[in-house]
Amino acid sequence: MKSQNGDKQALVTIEIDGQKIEVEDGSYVLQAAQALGIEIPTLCYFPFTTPYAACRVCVVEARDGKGWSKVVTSCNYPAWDGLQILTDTPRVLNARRTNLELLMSRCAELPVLRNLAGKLGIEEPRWGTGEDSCILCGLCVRVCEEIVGASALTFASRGGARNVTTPFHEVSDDCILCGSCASVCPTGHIRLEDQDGKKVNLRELQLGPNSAITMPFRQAVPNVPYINTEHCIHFQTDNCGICAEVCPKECIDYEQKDSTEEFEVGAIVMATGFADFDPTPLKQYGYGALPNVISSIEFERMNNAAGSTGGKILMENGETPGRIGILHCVGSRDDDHHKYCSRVCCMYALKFAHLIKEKTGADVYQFYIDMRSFGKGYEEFYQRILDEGGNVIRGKGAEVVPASNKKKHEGHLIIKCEDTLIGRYREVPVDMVVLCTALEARADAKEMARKLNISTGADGWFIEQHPKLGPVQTATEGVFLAGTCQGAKDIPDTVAQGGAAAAQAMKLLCKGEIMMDATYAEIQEEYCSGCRICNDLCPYHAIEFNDEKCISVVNSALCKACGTCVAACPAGAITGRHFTDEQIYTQIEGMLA
Amino acid sequence: MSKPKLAVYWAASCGGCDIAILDIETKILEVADFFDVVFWPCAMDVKYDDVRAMEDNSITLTLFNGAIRTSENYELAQLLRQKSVVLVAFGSCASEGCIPALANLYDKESILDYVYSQSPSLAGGNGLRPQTSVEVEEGTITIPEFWNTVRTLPQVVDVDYIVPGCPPQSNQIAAVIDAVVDILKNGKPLPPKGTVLGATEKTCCDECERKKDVKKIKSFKRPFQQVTDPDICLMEQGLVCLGPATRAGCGAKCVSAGIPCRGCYGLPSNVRDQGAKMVSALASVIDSSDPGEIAAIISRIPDPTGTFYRFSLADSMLRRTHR
Amino acid sequence: MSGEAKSESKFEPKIIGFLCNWCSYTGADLAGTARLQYPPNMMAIRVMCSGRVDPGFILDAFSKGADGVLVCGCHPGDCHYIEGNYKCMRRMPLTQKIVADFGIDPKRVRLEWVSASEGARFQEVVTEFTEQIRALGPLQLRDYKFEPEAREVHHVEA
Amino acid sequence: MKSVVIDPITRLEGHGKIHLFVEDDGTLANCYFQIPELRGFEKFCQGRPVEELARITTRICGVCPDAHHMASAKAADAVYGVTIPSAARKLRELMYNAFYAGDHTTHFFALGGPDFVCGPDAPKAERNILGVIAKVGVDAGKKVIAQRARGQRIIEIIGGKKVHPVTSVPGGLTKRISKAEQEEMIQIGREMVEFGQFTIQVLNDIVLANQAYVDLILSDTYAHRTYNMGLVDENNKVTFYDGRVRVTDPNGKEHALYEPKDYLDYVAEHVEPYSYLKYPFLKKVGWKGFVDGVDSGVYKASPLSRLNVSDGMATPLAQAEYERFYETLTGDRTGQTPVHSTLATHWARVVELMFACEATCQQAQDDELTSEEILNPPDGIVGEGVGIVEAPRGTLTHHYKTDQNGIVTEANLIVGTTNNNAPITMSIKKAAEGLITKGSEITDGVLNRIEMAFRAYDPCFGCATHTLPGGMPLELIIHDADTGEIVKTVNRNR
Repeated sequence: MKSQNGDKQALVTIEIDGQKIEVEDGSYVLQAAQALGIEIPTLCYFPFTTPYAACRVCVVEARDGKGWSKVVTSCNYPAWDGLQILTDTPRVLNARRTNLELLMSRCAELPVLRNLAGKLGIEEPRWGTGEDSCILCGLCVRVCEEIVGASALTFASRGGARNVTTPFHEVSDDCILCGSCASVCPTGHIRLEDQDGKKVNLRELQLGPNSAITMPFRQAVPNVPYINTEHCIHFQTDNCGICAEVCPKECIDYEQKDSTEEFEVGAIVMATGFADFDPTPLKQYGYGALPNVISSIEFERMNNAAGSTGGKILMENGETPGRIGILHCVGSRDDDHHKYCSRVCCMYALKFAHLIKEKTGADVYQFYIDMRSFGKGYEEFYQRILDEGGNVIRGKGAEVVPASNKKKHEGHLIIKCEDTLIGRYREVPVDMVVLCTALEARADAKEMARKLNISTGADGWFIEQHPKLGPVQTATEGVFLAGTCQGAKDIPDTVAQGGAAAAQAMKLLCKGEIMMDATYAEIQEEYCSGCRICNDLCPYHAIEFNDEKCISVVNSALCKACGTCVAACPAGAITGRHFTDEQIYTQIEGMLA
Repeated sequence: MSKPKLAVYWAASCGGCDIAILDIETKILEVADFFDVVFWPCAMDVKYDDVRAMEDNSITLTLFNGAIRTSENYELAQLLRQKSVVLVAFGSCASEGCIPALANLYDKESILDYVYSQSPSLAGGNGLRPQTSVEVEEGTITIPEFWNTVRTLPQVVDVDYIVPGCPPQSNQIAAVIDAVVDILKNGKPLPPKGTVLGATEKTCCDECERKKDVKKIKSFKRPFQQVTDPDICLMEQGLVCLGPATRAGCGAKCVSAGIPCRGCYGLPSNVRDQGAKMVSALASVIDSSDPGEIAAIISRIPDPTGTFYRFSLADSMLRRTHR
Repeated sequence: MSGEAKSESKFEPKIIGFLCNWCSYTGADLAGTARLQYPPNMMAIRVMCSGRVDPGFILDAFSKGADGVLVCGCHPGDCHYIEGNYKCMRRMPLTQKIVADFGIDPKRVRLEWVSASEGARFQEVVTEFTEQIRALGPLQLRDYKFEPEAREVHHVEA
Repeated sequence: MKSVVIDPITRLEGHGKIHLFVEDDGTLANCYFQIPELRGFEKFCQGRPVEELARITTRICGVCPDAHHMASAKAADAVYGVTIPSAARKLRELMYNAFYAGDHTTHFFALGGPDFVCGPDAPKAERNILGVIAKVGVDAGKKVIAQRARGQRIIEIIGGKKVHPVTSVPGGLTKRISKAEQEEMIQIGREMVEFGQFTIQVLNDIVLANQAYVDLILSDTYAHRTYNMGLVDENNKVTFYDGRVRVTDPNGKEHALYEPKDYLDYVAEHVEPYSYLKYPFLKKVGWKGFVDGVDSGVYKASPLSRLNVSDGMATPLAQAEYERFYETLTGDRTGQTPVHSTLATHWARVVELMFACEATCQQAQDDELTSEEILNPPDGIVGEGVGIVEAPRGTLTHHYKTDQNGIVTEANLIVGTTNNNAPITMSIKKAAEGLITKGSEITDGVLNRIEMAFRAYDPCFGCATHTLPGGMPLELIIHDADTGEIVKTVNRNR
């Protein structure tokens, strides 16, 4: 904890409400009290900034035990040896009430003040009730200056007109939009808004603010927090560093850098997964433009107890939605985007419906092309959802528009679609729309494929050696595929394929040797003179140059027997097994004989 | 016992092969000592009748250089085959046609026409052309027929061994002679028929001292267009070099002197057509995948056929122009 | 077959086709299973990749009596071996230059891209090429083989 | 009438054939000299890149590839209108002189030598290099072999390859010379000069000491009063690699002095139907048939003619020998009076050999030889060029025309021996007339003397006809023209 002036002080003994405690000479009474677990109300105290004693509700009575006594603000009253503090004498409580009432005369309706007033037994403040929401504690100003180091906020004017603002009441270029001021403001007076193209940093998905240091999610492996450097104040201004100060194990290391490690392995299992289709281009659904239009993964996140809302299903205004629409096949089964079916959406959409009912009782509307409930127990689950009263509409959602006249029950958004079962155009009002976005191949899949000399299909998924005979093998011996990097699939299939891939890899490792395809190229040492023409021709980098012998060598484990090097070898030193010159010339002769 | 008999004959050749034999220097005296040289027109006087008179297979070893260009060359080839136990196609002309076989890119008529009707220094073209048989007032005089196609020795008679090179390098000739002496003196077994003597199974690159790296050719250059780096592979410097598709044995003399190989030591054992193989190799390392750019890069190779088949045209798969 | 006389009317060209295993050969297969008729003049030789095709194969085919040579590979970018077909693409123009210098019409050599799914295209290519070769007529290799008896032998006196 | 065929002729590089018609009474009716082969280099040079011709035309002749390499390189320089760096020029010239030193040695001792070292009437078995060695001693024989090796070694150092050098390209050379290599060449140069002096010694002791031979030289049998042609430097001294072509008439008066590029104004070629080899003649004088004299365009281009057209040699020892040569044969040491005796060519060759050795020795010492500046890559292109060097067997002309890409569209070659085609024919006829007379017995000696007539030219019909040479035995067949049956066969056996 910070003491008044950083450096170490001699220890002194003070007594708070009869309990003795040793503290650094000059450290503040409030800190000592908090250490003893004695509650002293405060609004403007923040342990990392200089105490300012602005709100004055932290007053206590100080005595020397020899008759001297005085009411002081505990947040900035330094401890001295023999000091005695009393936190709930009538004199103290009186002072607190008076101070609180004075604050309320400025801004009465703040929950935080009302709350405190209740505790102190104040019915109505004596000097009227103000409408303001800022108690002028200036904590925001101090944080912005002392911690963020931006000094983008300041007090302006005097007396009644005094207020906290940015210089000249304009959006400040010094402001780094870190949101610290908002997060420390005791009254919620400061709100974050996007303005003049300045975007407020740090939203988790579309779901509102989050801190720059955070756990990825509850089940994350490794389950440790990470710093989002582009949003962390320290990485922008070199200030703050609060996390490092509070970490008892001193785990925070701002100097840490990414590093590349090399491993020698006998087999590689590719389980690089999929990427989530970005629905922004589908303007008709208003993703990113309309409030409460979120993607399925965002909904999952919201649902997660560890997520941004702690598992509550909420709209942006914090209310619970009454009607939720779920649009299937967003980006899937769509000629303009992905022709394939993403295979998982139907089922998780049904799961959403179930969870929503469970958590909020809201009405759920599913808009689907076909309900694909293949697989064990899936169809049964579908029936169950129908029994639970989930609404399913066969017809792809055509458009999502804001509701024109907001009568309460009508919700905020309208989903337009054609119900192909009843053959009617429908507009369904909802509060929230969930888009079941497609699974797609990762952007870097091609690059990875090149690295491992395996190939990707037109849609970017890695291609297996053979759909039936080599479903987890690849064109490269020893490289296997597991899960959605090979194609969209659900968890059971992914787990099954992962098992198969692992088994294949184990097979290699246990045997300690690999069975080769019999067709590959060989370089006959006695004929190779190391001209190195073949070296760069092999797409699989199977040809290496042996510097001592000055000859090229084919690594038959990598060779795929295309024969390009065989045709190119000017010395005829390379033989393409099963497609030798001898064989081909003989065929030519035979055919023309 | 009598000495083994040696014959050296030049058919359609430039004489370079014989000079190369003389270049084995004092070793030539050993040869004269070990062999009974029965026939060597360039060095001594002997006539056909002597050869005809010999028993079949009475000549132990015949080194036959020169290509088959006229019926006369052909007749000598047949005669020497008949008289020799071992007939060796000696040098590039005999084994693959060599540079004079570039004549196969034209036909007899166009050659005669140019030399006797077009050539700029001709005195007012009296239209005269040499004839195989001419009537002069005193009688008839003849000259042999000029063939339409240059042939290699193996194409017209059965050949036992080949000594490549234009000309074969003296050190290689010396080595071959040593080997022969060893066989004759110490009864060493003959190498299998068709063996290439005085060369190795590797290619020119094996003897080339230049540093070689992977090859990516963006543009071809001609030998005089740049001062080449003496230590780096000529092909990597954009020059068309046939070294990779040429049998080793010459000592890579040309390339080490900064001149790209043109393939005089002939094709390696596993190659059937030197030019085609070089086309395949060279084109493969062109650094482009755009048809237009590829065409542009290739157009920078002047006279591909005359280059890739500089020495091997007569022995190539297509042998001559078929226009 | 040098100089072998064939009457133009019923001249049936001999064509050697080099088909890559993954695209063109499969394409040919497809043409077959789809019962797509194409001329029997083309005799197919399967290679794993068009990159395996050595210009020597083409020259050899001509020297042994082929009237045309067709090389088929995967479309650029679709090569099963990533870029084997590009190597073929680089060799072909130079090969055609050489062929032309030997007095053979370069139109007798053709490179085509046929994918495994293009049975119909394969049929098209083969038919069209066969007709082109038919139009060019038989390839006559002049003075190719050595025929000593055909020559007036010059006798040295004595 | 009887028909006599000498086919072919030996101890020359190439292929020649002599056809004699003899009257029944044994006198000569007529004589035809034929070159029975051709291969058309000029034709297939078309379509080749001009820079490659320096390595293609070498295959015209494996005996003097260096001459073709140089002429071709110079023509190609001209085609690209480029001046080569002086270091490159010096290297080329050094290599060329070294080549001369070797080539003249070969001819003097191995080809022509037997005729006079051993003597014209020596037993045929001795009339070859071995006979020469026997006469001059085995050590001398080894000296000769060593001398050839020296020439070849310098060619290898500068030209990259002993037979068929490769390093000349338009703009200069592709191979630099190391200090060590120069040291070696300097040493070789010194040894060459010693050998040159040794050769002169042999000439004195064996040839000039032989009155019979001297008489032969002076005899009219082998004399032709023709024009002479040769390359001269700015001081009208004999030069081989580069210079202007000088032509003098039978009386030694200058007929022409021209730059290589103008050769077509001075030289033309005549065709006879019975030989593949054309007959060059002086255009301005004209073709009058196989006759000599001021009015006949026939000219010689040989060591002898080079001495005749020049005002001397550029090196001391050679100059001394030059003066002795003329003093002995014409009494005029300045050499203004030309020598016409064909057989004097051998002596002239020795003079040139001496010069070549001295020149090699001098030029090998030049500091500039090891310079890095050996190639001056051309930028533009002229599209036409003529290159002339003095080949051992006569003035060698390469003339190319190319397209803008440097691809040859036309090539014309007038090669060393070709120049002497007519004189050789005349020499043979004259010799035959002198030797085949009424009732005379045609002996091997007769044949040999006929051969000597042209052997003096050191003819290389390989070059001359751009044919593929094939030296063959000499034989003389006399058969009855009417019945065709063989009357008599004379031939050289060993």
